[in-house]
Amino acid sequence: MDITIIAQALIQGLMLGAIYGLIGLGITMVYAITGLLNFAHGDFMAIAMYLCLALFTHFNMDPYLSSLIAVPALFVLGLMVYHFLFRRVLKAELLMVVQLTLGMVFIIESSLLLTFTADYESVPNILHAVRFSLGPLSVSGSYLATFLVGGGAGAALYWVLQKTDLGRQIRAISQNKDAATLMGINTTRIQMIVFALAIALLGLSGSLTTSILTMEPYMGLELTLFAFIVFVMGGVGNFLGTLVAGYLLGIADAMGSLFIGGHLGAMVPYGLFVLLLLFRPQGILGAK
Amino acid sequence: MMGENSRTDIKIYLGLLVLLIVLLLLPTRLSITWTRTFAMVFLFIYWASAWNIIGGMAGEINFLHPIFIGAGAYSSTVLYINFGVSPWVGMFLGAAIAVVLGLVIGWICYRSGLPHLSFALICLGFSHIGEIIALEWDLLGGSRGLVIRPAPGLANMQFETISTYYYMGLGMAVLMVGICHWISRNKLGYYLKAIKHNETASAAIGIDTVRYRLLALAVSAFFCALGGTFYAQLVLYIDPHSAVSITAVISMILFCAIGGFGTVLGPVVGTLILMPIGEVVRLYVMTGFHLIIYGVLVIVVILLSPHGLVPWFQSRMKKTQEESPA
Amino acid sequence: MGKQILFVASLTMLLVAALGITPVVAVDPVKIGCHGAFTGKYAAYGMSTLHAVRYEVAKKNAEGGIKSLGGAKIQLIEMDNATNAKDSVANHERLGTNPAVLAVIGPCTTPMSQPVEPIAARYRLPTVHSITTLDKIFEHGNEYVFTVSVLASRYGATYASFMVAMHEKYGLTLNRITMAYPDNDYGISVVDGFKKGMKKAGFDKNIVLDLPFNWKSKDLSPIVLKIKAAKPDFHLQVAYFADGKLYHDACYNLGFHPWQVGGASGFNHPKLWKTLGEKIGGATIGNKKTFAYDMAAFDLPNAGRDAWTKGFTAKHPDITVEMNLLLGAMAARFVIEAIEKAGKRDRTAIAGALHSLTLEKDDPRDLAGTYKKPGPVWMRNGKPNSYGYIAQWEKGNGRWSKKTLFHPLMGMLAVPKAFR
Amino acid sequence: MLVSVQDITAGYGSVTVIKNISLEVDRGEWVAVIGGNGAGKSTLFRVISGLVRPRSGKIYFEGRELTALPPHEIVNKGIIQVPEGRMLFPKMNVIDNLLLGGRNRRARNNVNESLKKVYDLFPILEKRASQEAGTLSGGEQQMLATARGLMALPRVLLLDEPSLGLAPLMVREIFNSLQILNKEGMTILMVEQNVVVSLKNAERAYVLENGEIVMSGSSKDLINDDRTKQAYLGI
Repeated sequence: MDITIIAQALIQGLMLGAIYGLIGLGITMVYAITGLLNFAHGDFMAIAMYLCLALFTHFNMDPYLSSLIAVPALFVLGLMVYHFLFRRVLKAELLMVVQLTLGMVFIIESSLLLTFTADYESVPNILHAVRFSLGPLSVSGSYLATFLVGGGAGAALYWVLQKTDLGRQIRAISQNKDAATLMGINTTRIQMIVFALAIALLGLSGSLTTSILTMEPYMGLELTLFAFIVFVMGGVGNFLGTLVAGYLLGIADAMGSLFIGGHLGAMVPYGLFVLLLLFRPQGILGAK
Repeated sequence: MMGENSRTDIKIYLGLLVLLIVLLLLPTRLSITWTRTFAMVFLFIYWASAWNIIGGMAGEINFLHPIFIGAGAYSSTVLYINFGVSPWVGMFLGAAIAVVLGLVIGWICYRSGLPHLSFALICLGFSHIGEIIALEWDLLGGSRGLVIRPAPGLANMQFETISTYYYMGLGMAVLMVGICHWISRNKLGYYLKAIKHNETASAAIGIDTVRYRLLALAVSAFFCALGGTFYAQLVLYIDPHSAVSITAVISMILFCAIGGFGTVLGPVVGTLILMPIGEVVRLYVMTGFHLIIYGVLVIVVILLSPHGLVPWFQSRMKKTQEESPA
Repeated sequence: MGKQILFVASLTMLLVAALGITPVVAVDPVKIGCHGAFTGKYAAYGMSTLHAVRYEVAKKNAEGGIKSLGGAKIQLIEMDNATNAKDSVANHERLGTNPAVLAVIGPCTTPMSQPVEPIAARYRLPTVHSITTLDKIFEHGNEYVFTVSVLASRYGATYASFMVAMHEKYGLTLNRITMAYPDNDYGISVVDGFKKGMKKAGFDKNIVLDLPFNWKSKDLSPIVLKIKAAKPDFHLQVAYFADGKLYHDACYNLGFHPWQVGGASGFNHPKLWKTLGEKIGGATIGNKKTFAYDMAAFDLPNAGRDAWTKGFTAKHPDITVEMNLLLGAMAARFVIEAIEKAGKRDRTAIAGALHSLTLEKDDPRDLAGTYKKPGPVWMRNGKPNSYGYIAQWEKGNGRWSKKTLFHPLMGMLAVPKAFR
Repeated sequence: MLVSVQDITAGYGSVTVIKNISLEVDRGEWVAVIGGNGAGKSTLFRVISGLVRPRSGKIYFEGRELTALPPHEIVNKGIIQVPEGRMLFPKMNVIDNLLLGGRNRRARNNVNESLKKVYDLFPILEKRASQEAGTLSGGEQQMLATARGLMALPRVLLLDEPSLGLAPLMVREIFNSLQILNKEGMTILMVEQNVVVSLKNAERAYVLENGEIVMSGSSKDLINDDRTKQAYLGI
């Protein structure tokens, strides 16, 4: 096969991988600090995307502009969900938490269906029809924007964690929650903020991808599964690993459909995940 | 302590007996659709109980069951359609395949000591791969699925009246609950409980954790697969979307959660409450709304009684007994 | 005295009122079932059908109900199968065992339609699918199962005859033909029909790329890269809405605009422009070399459909009139007409009436405009007498619309833009 | 009284670990709670710090009730626990650990002075400042844990098993430092299994057995008590 085709598919895989990584980051944040597994993760992104859709249909607002509304809105939503639901199940069995979030999945998906109908939707943004070329290779503006923002969000997160007091508190809680409490850290507050930040990050991912992914009310669970896979592949709780795993999965996806195709090609990312986990259970960048 | 427990148990079993008699007489009063719905309810009690052995009792987030159900449904159906083999025979081949698959996947996963989440996801990965195999393999009908032409007869596991399916489903559910009860009172049940509570500690006191988890998984897989055949013969159609479906296992976990993970009666109570409610809402209130009701119910139950309804009920009964020593 | 008069008067009034009401009450309503995927993955299709069916039933009732049954009103029993086979079967059985239900519209889409076929036979329940395309369902010759949609194989045949016509009439080369399609029942059946058609014309050896893809994929760039690398003279693309959008996006990004014909909602859904954006849509499906398969030729004169659309839009301004909606309406119309024609509450008679329904050329009852051959709506083997069109997107009066070019029975109806 | 614990009962799930415990610590005092493994010493500390809610009973600090406060507020009042097993943040360097110690409301503005002070007390920590806490030796880790506690400017320091798992030499070094602190006026409440060391250093002690206080008194009296001798000192 022509090398430019492979290179082009590689680029496309990277772009797609940035989306997976961006969604996975939120899962990593929440897990690191609360130990919670949120199966409704992807559904919050669906909420953000439908919010952008509503703003587009009623006010003709560009999704990039809508992110200024979607991000704070999802932050507040995250605060509320944490305060009213998650806070109460922190000490429950893991399976119960899983079940609670699955309950949320049912509620969100059905509510989206009843509000927005099941029609497929997608909202073009200002960069959607812009194309950047380099020789025989090219990439779409909205993909590139997502790629850059994804990387930027990763870098910003890294900076916050390493250089700020909030970051130090977050790391402290993730390493030893009781000790962090004994340092006078208000763990409940920090957990709530981090959860809300993770949801707000989905607000960002949602507004960035309205032109790339096609919306439908049931899209959430699939996104969640991909986010989980990325999260585990990267090494549970490892931020950089999550991003890397996202890229890897995107590339596996692209290569699978380029070289194998069909349903068998779609099996490649899952196969990669299963193999990796069996031979390196701690993930790509996780420590043993 | 022991006496109190058995007194509570006797009350529960009396209640169950009454319920069973009511259920035995019910088809004479029910419309065909409700009879079918209840046949499905019993199948889900059966499946949820089978899942509960590995999921609830051993405390795993196990999503392998779509593979087991698919193995049962596809094996018997392919044998029946292509070679005329009776589903009564085919179901055991399906169950054997499910057990082998379960043991192989289980052995690979347990041996590497994966943490809960990784294990759950790897199960999902395998289930997804199973679905793709069903989609790709022409023998299994691909995405078009397999249609079983109706040919009622005992040998074909197809019945003229739905109430026969109803009684068969009821029998399977009772059998499964009995098996779960037996396991929970037995060495396997105690070991699983220990493993759920603390795997390292269980290994330290000499329980071969891998062996007992595999045993539980094999039992669970075996019975799930038999249920798969029953499903195929009830609906007379299977496709990857319905027979290797993650949604079905999510429902099973949901029913177990409402009733109480790891308890013998949890799956029964959860399924008997949720499925008929869902059906009524779906048919008479508002379509699409029943999932919202499911969601709200599960959240309310978990917030009010984090261990499910059956443990809550048991602790209530215990309390009233303590209060009135008579 | 006064009291007595009052008493007699009120008694008389009551009697008159009762007499006045009784004839209306006496006619039991006619029950029709409508079930399909109203929630779940395929809800978009199911809801389209339901909207149309509700509208048709309400209209018929407002016009005085079924006249041959003494003006009996129609009562619609709606049931959701949540896009899963087991609920679809349960629904169909529920409707089948209710003797008051005379016919059923739906369920739409193959995975829900296939399992109910034996049930329709068991309960002799006339079942009219709206957008069920799988040939296999109709090959058993089941007298009770119908569809108003074009069958998947006939989609493929139409693509083939269009390509051949382009070759013969306009000299388009067909040395390298490529095809990409979702590897599910629909995609595979369409391509089977296409290959058969090409074989008949002697072009089957020129198919250089046979590319099934996963339609749930999040990115189709690798697929487009492969097609591009095959350097097609003419490309066949089968796509649903979501993957269709991804396909067009990828084509635009990779600067690939081949001669191509495509089908299903990925090429003909009115919403495509909104989701793709003007620029990308214009560069790909709006270019001179792209053709779309359509089951409703909106630009061809069709008095029946125009009237219907007008009536429907007045009542539901927010619902887009598209193919699935029109097919749902047609299914409802045919069912109602068959009950009217049968004149009795008997399922077998209604099924017979459905079989005997005929359409003339340019029949106003044909909302989609796809029944161009005069004759019965349903052929002996249960297959519908329907054909789709090949259309081309054009911009005129500041908006994009489809211009019908080709019908398999009538040949080229207009000159493609590239040759004008 | 600086700290006054009254009638505390607490446990986990259906298990009761400590029953009706009362004890008091005065300003500047060094009080030890001694007892064997599983006697409930750590649970007692977790209750005082607010990590575990007591089933009944009350805790007062300077006459004000603490029992209903969240743990971080208790820290802000100056009740600082150095937990059992050190509970350092293993993937952070020494200085980050220390800074986290000094981030409560009272200590926040004095971080630089406190840092200087703990470096004076434990010079080795200054050398290891940029090393990850998880890579320190056991003794260094205990020093870091104590230093981290001191960074919080404690008004009462709760030490949970400071000698656990340390070589005798290291134990002596740690306790020397604690002596210095106590002389300077630091109030210390300590739980220890090492009865000899405890009684040698603390002024008073409580003896905890199976979750109940069975004896209390000055260290001198306890050392000479026959029962303590038999049960704990092995004489």
